[in-house]
Amino acid sequence: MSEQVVTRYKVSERANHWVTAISFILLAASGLALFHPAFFFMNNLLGGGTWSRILHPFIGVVMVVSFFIFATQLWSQNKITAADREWQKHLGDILCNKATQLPEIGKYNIGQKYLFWILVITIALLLVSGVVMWQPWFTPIFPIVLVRLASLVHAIAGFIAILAIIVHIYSAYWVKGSVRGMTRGTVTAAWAKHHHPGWYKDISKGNR
Amino acid sequence: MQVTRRQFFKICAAGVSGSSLAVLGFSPTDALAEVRTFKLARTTETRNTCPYCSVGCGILIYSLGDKSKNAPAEIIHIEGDPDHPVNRGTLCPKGAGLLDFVQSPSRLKHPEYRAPGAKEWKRISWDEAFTRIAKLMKDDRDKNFIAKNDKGDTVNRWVSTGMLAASASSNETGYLTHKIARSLGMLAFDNQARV
Amino acid sequence: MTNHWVDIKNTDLVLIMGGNAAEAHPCGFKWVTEAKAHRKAKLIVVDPRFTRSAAVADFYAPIRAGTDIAFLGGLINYLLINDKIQHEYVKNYTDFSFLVKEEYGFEDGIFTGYNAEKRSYDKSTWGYQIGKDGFVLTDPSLENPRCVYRMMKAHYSRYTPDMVSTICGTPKDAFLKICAMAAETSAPNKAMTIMYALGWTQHSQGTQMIRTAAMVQLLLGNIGVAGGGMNALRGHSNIQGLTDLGLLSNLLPGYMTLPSDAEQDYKTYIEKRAFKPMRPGQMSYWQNYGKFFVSTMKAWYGDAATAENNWAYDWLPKLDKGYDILQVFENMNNGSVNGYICQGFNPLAAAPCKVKVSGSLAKLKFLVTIDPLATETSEFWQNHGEYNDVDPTKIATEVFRLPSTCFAEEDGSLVSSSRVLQWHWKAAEPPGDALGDQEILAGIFLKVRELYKKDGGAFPDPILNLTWKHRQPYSPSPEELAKEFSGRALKEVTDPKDATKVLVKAGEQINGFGELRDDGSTACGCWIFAGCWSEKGNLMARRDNSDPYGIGQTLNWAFAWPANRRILYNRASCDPSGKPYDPKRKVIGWDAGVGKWTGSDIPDFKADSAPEEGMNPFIMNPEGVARFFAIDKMAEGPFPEHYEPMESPLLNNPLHPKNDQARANPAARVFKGDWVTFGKPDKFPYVCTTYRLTEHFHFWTKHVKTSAIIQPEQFVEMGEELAKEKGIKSGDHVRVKSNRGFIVAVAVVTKRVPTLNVGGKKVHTVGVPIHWGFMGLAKNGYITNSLTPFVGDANTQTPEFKAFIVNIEKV
Amino acid sequence: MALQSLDIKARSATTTPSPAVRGEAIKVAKLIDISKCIGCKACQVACMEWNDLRDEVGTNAGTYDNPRDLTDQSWTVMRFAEVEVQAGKLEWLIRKDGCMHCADPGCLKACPAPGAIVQYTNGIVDFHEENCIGCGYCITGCPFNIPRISKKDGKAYKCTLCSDRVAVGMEPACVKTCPTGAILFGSKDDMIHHAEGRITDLKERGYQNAGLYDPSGVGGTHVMYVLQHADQPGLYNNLPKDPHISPMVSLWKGVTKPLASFALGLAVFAGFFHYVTSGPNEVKDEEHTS
Repeated sequence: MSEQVVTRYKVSERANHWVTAISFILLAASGLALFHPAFFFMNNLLGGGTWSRILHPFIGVVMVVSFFIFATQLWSQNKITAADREWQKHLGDILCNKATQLPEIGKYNIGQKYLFWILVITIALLLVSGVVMWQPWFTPIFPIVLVRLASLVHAIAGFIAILAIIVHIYSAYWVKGSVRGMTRGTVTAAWAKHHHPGWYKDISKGNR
Repeated sequence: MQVTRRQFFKICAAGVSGSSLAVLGFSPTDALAEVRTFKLARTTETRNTCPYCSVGCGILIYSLGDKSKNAPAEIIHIEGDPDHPVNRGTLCPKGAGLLDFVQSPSRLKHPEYRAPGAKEWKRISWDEAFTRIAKLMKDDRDKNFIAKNDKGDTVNRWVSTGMLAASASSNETGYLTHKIARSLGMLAFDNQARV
Repeated sequence: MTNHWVDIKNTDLVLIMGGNAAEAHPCGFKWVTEAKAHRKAKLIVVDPRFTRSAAVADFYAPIRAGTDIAFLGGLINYLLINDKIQHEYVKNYTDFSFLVKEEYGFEDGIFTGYNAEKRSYDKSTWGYQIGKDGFVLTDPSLENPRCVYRMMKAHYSRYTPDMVSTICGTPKDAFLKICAMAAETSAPNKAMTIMYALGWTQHSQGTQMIRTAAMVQLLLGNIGVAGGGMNALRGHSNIQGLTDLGLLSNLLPGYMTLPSDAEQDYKTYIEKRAFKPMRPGQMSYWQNYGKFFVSTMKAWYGDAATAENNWAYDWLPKLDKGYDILQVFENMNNGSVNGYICQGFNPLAAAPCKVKVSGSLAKLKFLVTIDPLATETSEFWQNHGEYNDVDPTKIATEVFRLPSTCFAEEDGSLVSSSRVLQWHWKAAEPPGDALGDQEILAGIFLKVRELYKKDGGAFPDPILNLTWKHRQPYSPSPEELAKEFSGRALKEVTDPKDATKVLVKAGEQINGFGELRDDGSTACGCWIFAGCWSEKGNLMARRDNSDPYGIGQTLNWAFAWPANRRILYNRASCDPSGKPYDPKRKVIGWDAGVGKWTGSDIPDFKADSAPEEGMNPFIMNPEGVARFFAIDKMAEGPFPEHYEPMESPLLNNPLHPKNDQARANPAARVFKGDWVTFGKPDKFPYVCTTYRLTEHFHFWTKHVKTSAIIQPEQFVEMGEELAKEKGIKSGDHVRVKSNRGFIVAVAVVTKRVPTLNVGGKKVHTVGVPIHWGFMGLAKNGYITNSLTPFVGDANTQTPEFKAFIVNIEKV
Repeated sequence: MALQSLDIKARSATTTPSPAVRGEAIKVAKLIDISKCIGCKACQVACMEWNDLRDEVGTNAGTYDNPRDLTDQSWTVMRFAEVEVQAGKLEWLIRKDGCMHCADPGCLKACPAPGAIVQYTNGIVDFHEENCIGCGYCITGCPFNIPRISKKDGKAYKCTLCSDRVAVGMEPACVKTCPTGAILFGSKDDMIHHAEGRITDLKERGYQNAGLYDPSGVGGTHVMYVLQHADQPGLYNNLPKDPHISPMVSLWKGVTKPLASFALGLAVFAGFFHYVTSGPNEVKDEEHTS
């Protein structure tokens, strides 16, 4: 019996996601390497400390570009609705795999939307603060106080982003059947009906 | 691709142990620090005096090599002579930069000649230079030497060629210069005492 | 320097005036900071600019450039009026009590005997009254109105604090404060040192500025004592040595002088210089002139100098006038000079009025430069754009540029400002084909000699007979030359008191000038250096820096002339009975037990002359004492008088407002064509002064990367008030113009160049450092001497670089 | 030169203690007596000469300050200030600027590259460019704005206090050359003692507020100043009155670092435990079939 599948992400969306994701991993690794000596070994991913320092900002630019293209594609679907808030009240049950009576949510649940907005904000902050910290090109232009502030902001924003991404990755892993949405672009209809009934309804209508 | 529960455990365990080792400082790029190698260790030290002003500071010149036949000395560093009673090892900004005087790109390396009306220098040999200068000097001296003045007094002077002597040259050079200048009858003879 | 660098640590008060020791001689200036640290000494700086010396001074006072005689004359007046003088010292060791000729006089700025047309004096009235015994008449009671003390007091009574302030622009209270500080050192156990340099020499009345300061020091009893003295901070590393060796137009080695045209007779030449004592019992050391002269001629001409030919006296060129650098460029400009040899000298940059120098060089037939570096002079014919805008095709001079070694590539000795001859050793070979100076000189001279030997020519005798006993004739060694000027016995030299006692054997190096003879038995190239290389070896290379008395004499470090003395006139550090004025800083003292003068230094005195014999400390003077009244030794008068610089912002001399003759130095030489090159204050209202910066040395260090980095670009300094008037901000480019040329440079607007109130008139100063040119690593710039006037000091012809007038504008 | 691990007190981006924390060694210090400084820049040249540095030949900007600022090639510069503390009494205060060798070095604290910055037991804070990655964090960490990144190799440079000379028992090049003795070098105790004598002398000469600059905010420094006006360090071209590592840097490189690392670890662990305890969130089979 062939499984009934629905398309969740177009090729362009998937490509953007993975460019962003791969960039993010490299950035997180090299960023963490500079954040705490415990992670310094992760520099080797980019060829050592100096190469990490050189490449990190360029990869950052790649990620920012791909992320914001991706983000504009998803923008309208990430507005938080009343149903989302209702859904949020059941978060405890959801986490315990016990939820039953849930409101109909659309393509994204509120957790995903939070992730979206967190990343929009943190990546914007990382961009701005990152430019200020970018040695040896831009830093000399800025007063040191600003560079210090930027370093702090960059660290905090990076921390929040990484934390969010850890939750994101785990959620993808935890919610079985999600990963294929971003790899193959399709999810099972059952998955869609179960996790995003509102969305499923919409696309079902459209299909017909 | 599905990761089994068992595989997931393994990945997490590796990650945890890796990061905890790192937290303990076990970082793969750990390198010990060392200071820069002391650059004078086996250089040759020569005592000299600063050629600039008349404080006459003692200096130590450090050159590469041990002056053995096959290793021409190259001066790599100059600093003050701590034994010298006046400067006691100190040097002013000029003295401290003496190395760059010795090694200046403006140092002249070959005798050069500029012909009348020429726009460029021409490299010549020492012998050519000495021969031509001696000829010019003798011609002028023979022509303009004043043995007696209008009154008939013996004056033996040559004032149509002059010389300015170097006040940074050694006494030995100065003495020799004076001897030669006066033997030629020169009076138009001065040094930097005034400027 | 009468004293020496390290001795400055023994002082109680330092006056830096006419110099900027911290910038020009930082390592010597260290001893000022030592005196401050260990003796609680105070430092006073008087300068038109708040210099880096002033930055560490206890007290700074501004002064208008070129008015130092007024300031110091005012100080003399203060000391005399307030009786702040070292009485015993001036009474015994100076000409205080000497009587001046009745005919001598001074009226409205002019001394007796002036010839306005020749701009010179007949000095016959400038002298002491001589008694029937041939000695000077004195009045120890100091009552006689013709005694030097009273004459001097009257002369300087015009220099009141108000007058000083009117002329110098120095605030009156600042002037009086400095007077009071200096006056404290009239106490016998207090000393002040004066440190000066080109800020005094480079004026049309520079020598008299120095004299005035020396008079202050004599009044205070500060000459000859530890921590005192008149300390000329010489410029180049061996300018002292070259002066000692007599490399000036009119000198022979050891401050002997060349004969003039009139001195045809050898005997009168010697007698005129071998001064007889002018007071009873005095040494008058120049009595030995003949010994020094004959020994020099023996060193130069060896066997060819004989008693019969007056030791080759006629071979010496005789002077019809002085041929200082200004005179020579004047002659060159007139077309009477054909050849010029510049050995380590860059006159295009260093001599005044660049336009005249450049034009003069272009009239030469040949120019030879010998230098380790590519100088501006060697390329005077080359077009370097705005900085040297000439057309090479129109310049017919043949130019030779010969590369020489630098200090690091040669052995030899230099004389520091402390008069210490120090040996240095070669560390490396020179670059390329460069040769040592001695090899270059030998190369040229031996070629000339060869031509004379072969072809004959004008008076070849001195050339052919010049001693040249070098083992390598084309490379005379420094050791051989040093031994030659130190001197050796040609025959056995015996003690004059005991002919059986041999002092030096024939062929041996002599021990000192006391062993020189005028019978041809000794040869010595420079008598004041005698003994620097004796049979004990090369004393200039000694390196024992021990200082057993703790006052910094280090007698076993190298060799000081004369006779290894470190403090000149040191007999004056003791009272007439031979006891040191300050036992804590004993230089020498009379030791009756051994019948000798002993102490931390070599006595500058007859070592066994007991105080009772009455010999006085200034043994080089025939009077035995120091002179306040200069008799006939100075060109413009026996007492220094303030005259305005040749170019000044004032139209007359405030001391003699009605006498135009006494506006500027009446005896300063001005060449005919140069009067028109002087500017007037209506067009050039600002005082300009040129100077050196600590980051650079003359025109060398623009070739040195480190110096180019720390002071890269030409600039001029001006006060905030002037800058505001002219709309100039720091960093702007400005044009500075004099009547002779202009320069363009960056403006440094600073509080450090104060605007002065000179007799109710605001006077602004513009300061211009000299170090830039069109060759080297630093940013190219204009030759500062494009601005300076072609006039010099009346005695030495040192150009007036320190005070002239300019205008400025923003470009 | 031998490895210096026994002489190292602290090392950047290293979480374990260095060997030298076990005991005390003699601390060295450079004392710069501004009241004796004539601003001759001999120290700048000696530094350039010894350390083989040659900056660009610059321009004059209307001051005596050249080079105009610290660079990777200029590890020390003179900063000139004309001030009138007392009306009518001009003072030309000239401060030799360069690394202060803080006892609590902000650069070292901020540096993420292990061993790129070390502090020796004698107090010298040294950069080791072979470990430097060129991130510039040392600049943000430094309360005195000293380190500079080279445009050529992208690494950070500053005064080493001539660690190579001190290691063989010599004084730093700038100290040796200083013509007026305005720069001294010795044990920190001796330098403080010497400074006390200088301050007494300055007070006698009318500088009532003379004092030593050894700011406690950075744990004291191994380069200290004698100031004529210790009450107003700002007169000396903005020498900070009470320097300390910026709170932003302390926050970022202080407690944040381990806490945030811990939080990230915790997040991973939380996921792991959640998975273990709650199991995956799967769509039930019946939903597939329905």
